[in-house]
Amino acid sequence: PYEGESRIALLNRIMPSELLHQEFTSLMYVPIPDEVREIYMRLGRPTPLRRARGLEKLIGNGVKIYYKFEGALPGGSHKLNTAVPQVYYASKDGAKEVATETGAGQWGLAVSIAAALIGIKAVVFMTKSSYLSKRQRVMFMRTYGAMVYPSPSEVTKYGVEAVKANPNHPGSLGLAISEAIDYVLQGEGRRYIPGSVLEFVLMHQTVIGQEAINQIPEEPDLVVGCVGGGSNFAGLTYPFIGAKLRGEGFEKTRFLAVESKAAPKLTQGRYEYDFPDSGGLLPMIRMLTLGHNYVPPPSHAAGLRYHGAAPSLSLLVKEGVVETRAYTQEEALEAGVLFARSEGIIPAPESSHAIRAVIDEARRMPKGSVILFNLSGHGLLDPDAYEKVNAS
Amino acid sequence: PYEGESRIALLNRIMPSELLHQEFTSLMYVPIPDEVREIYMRLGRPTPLRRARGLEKLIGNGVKIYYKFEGALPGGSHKLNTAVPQVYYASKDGAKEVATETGAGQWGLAVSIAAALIGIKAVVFMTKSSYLSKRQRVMFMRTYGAMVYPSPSEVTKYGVEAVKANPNHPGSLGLAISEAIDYVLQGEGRRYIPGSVLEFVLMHQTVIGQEAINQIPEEPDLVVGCVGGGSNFAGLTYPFIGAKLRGEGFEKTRFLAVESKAAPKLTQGRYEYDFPDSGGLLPMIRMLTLGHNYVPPPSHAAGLRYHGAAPSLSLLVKEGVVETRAYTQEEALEAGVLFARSEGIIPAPESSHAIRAVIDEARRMPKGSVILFNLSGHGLLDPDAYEKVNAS
Amino acid sequence: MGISRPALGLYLTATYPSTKRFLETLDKISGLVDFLEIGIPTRNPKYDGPVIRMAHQGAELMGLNAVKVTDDYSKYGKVPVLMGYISDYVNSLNDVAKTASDVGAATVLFPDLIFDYPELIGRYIEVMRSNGLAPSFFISSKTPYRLIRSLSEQEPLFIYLGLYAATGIKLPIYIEQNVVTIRGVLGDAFLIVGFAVNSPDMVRSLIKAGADGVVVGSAFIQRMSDLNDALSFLKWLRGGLP
Amino acid sequence: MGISRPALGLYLTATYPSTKRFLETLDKISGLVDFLEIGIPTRNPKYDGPVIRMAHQGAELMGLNAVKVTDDYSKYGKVPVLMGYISDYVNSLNDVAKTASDVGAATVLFPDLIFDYPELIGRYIEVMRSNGLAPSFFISSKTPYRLIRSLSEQEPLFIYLGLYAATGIKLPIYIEQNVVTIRGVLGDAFLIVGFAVNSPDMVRSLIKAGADGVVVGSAFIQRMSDLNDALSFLKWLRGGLP
Repeated sequence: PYEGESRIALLNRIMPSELLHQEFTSLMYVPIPDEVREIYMRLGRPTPLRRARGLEKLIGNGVKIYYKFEGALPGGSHKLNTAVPQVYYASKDGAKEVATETGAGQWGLAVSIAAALIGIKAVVFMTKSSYLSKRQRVMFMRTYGAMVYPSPSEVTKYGVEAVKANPNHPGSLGLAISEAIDYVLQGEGRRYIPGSVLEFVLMHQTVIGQEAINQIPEEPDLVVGCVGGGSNFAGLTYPFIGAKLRGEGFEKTRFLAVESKAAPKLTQGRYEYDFPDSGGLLPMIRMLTLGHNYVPPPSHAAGLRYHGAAPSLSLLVKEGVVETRAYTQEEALEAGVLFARSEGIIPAPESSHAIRAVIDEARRMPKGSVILFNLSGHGLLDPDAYEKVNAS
Repeated sequence: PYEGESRIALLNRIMPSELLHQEFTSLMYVPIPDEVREIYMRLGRPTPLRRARGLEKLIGNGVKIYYKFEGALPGGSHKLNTAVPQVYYASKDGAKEVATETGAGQWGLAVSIAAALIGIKAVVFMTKSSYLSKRQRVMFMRTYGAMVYPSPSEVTKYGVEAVKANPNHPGSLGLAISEAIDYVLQGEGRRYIPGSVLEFVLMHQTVIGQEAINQIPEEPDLVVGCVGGGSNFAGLTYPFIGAKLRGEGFEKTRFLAVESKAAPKLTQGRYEYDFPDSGGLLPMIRMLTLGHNYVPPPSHAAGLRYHGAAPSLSLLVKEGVVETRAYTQEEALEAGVLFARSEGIIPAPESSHAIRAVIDEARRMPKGSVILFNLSGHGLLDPDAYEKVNAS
Repeated sequence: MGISRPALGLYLTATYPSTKRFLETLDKISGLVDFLEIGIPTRNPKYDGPVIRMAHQGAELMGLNAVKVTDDYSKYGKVPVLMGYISDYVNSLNDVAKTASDVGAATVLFPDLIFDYPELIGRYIEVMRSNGLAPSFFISSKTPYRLIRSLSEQEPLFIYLGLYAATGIKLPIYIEQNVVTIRGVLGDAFLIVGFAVNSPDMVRSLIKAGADGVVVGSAFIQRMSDLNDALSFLKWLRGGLP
Repeated sequence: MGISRPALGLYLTATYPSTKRFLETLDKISGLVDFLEIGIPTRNPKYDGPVIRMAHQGAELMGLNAVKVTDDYSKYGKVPVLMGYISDYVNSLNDVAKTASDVGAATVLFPDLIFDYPELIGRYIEVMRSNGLAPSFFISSKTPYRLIRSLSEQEPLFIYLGLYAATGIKLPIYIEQNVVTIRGVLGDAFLIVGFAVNSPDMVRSLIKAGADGVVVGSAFIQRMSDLNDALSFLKWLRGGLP
């Protein structure tokens, strides 16, 4: 689809250089810069690892449940873990602006926060349908000082063409990516930063698991996370999986990746080379994918609607190291309500998928078993999701 | 106004007994029950005490600023600190339901969470105008399993009469209190619990200051909080004020209570006996008050619209132990935006009043001075407040 | 002139329900009480519950005139005490003290002194002393320890702890716990407790908790329509003293 | 039959831009390189950047036929290596190995073997050995350490580290850091590095970081329209060897 210069060569012009290095580094551990570490601490890292005693009591068979609460971060999700270093590296490149796309707005919000803290400008292309329905997130991004454009916008040729072709174009994540990249190529001092799928994004998120491995008082039998592109799941599990594969413990630990039936790439996708963006501007990667033109049905868990899973996660699934499961939105939100009432926290619709799996698994595990899951976000910015559940 | 039996005697029939004891206890310290302590820990206590390095840099004169982040609790405010023990004591009385009033919904949300965790029902009478405009909070209360009535409602005689007198009655906090109390008197196994002003509420909130006094690495020169009824301010400051008045440190520490110009009882109120509720159902208390019939202008900081301040706080102000300051909504929200952009957290409009005072005070304090303030809540459930700021 | 330990006291509102009946009651209770509190009738008995409010409203005379219907209360109870709201006498403190002295009272207790007029505490003590009276202080369970300690250093005749929020109305307060705590703060000062006392068991447990004296008011006044009934009640209560 | 240390290698796509010119180039580079990589022309050179893609498209012959235009590559470079995508030969591995053997190559390097066909690693080694060839492996900076170690235990002719994501395209990657790390993992195995090598400084710093051999491809092919220019470039590069 992309007929211009090499997609790989294009990366040089759009992405922060340190991130490209990280994508291809041979280091087993990449140091966190002091500046990023300080912001992590100011924003609430380490995040809490808590025991879900209320949920345990509800299940009632003596299975122990721990969760890592990434919703404790400002913006309410794990997205800040990678937004902060990405914006930091962009600023180290001398960038005055970072541009990105966002669907439901969780990633755009995280970038807006990181950019405010680091002192550069955030420009967010938000799919128009979300821009119109998720007014709060738009408003909060602006409160943080971000420039938010509905996509298709009038500021890039891709946006203008899309509107010309269809004046009521609702926008798509692929188009928003193309617009963000085009925006970056249009001017000096701009960098494009991505929210998921790329390996450095997953690597930044492993701060979650690095902390959890030190916080959890016992070896889990099962570690669970939800999967959009894979970053929150990988963030929690990779440090455990790494240790297990290296023979450094966790021999009996299972890993379960939970996705939405609205985008079931892990359970129904093909393992092949595909584009990470629907526009095909970025280099192809080998992953479990439903195809970059896959159009998912509407879901409140907008963060799980992505068509593919990160390459390393896809490989781990293919190799059988990571198990998979898909749930419907209703199954997930039902579990979300149970969690809210037993633990006091309204989970993000995305995280509710993980909770559903935790409940289902816990019910058939023996007494004394230990589960750890990632509560990747809270649901305070997703009232529409729960409105529906209450009505039913 | 209340012509029935003694208002004091009525307390026996509406409030959890342990709370009445706490209101009149002679103990200097009241132990926290293990059950409450466990829930506190599960919900995130101790809350973080953080250094606001971004805000410090913005002010730039070497003043150090710490804040206690109560918005880290589920529901996003300090209200849970007293909702949990109050619901707990109601359940110890054998109550199956707790009823309360709520204005903007922060208190109602906290009660809904506490009731879900403790396993009894919450019934919330929410002023009708807020019920219609704060749909998210209503929805989240219901997600936690609470029954939410717009007040005036059809389930109490006070509600029915109010609607009869004015079919478009917008509701008032006083009416909502009367409805909640009437609801409790109508049936068995019900208890009424209040969100602020009463001394046991302030006492429960001192968990904030007890933690802060252990967390802060140096003696503050200034401690700041915002005041609605006084509970979050007292919660943070009383342990410090107590120590100071007992000669156990903090000799040079000043205390500043910040209110909204929409309800300036601390700076313009009279110190006299007045009713805590506009309906006059509860016993009179001596406080700084604008009169129980005071109608504040609309404000996004709905939590600061109360007509009076808790008796002990009023006395401390009268005695000059606590200084006072009032700000307009615009002055406060401007500071809120500065804080969001420098610290990454969108503050509740109420807390923004404290932030405004912190900024103004910091600017005229010498280098090395230390300020501590209470970030009593985050603003993720107050998008309407910031919408206005962005537009300007 | 101290009060004996342990002591039972009685509160009456002067000239309620009539001067005659008030004097008759005084007559009959001699020997049944160790001290006597005479309320000065007022239009605004702010800390009182329904029974004593009614007694203020129903008194035949108002103010100090009501108190003066006898010239020596010590005839009826070993240690008489006048009780009034200082809000009524802010500008005539000396008149009250002189009246108290004239009618043989040992002190004037103002329940609202330290709550509503803390700035008058010094003047109050001075006026008491200059009229040959001892000061006495009313506190609540929430009065700061340091204030209680400084009051007890004034060698008061007694310190009176109101057990509840208003006279005659019980609330689920652990009053014994409060008495124990306040006793610990007070040192040797004479501690009187009252409000809603209505059984010998209650008298017993309050004395056991550390009170030196216990006062009954509403529960007696409620029974005054049948004076004999009221007197037997008082005797029954007295059985609670150790 | 090992490669000398340190070594400079050259990559050419067989029969590009024509059979004649390809053979002429081979002739001229003898003595200038320590080893030779001959690319088997393919329709889908998936890891290659624009220059080598163009070389595959512009080759006169396709597949193994292109390789067979000479019967002994060792005449031109001390150690010849065939290079192809295993995706083209999944069902004819033995044909490739036999061809390699016939034309005097020491190994066949499949860059996509461990990424896209890890299940064929065992079979690949077997086929190499049974045709008298040594195995060789292509890895990336992200290949797991344990996999690298197990590959190096197979006594490969060499292990080839691709420095960038595609041939001929530089990215801001700290390639020396990656070479140092991989060197540490590899032990004694012969380490060849390549992709976008275009200056003697780069050759020097890669050898210094731990590489045993460095390959040039795109930068040479780009210059082949003027063969003399290309040859001087190669000599210039060689100046980077210590």
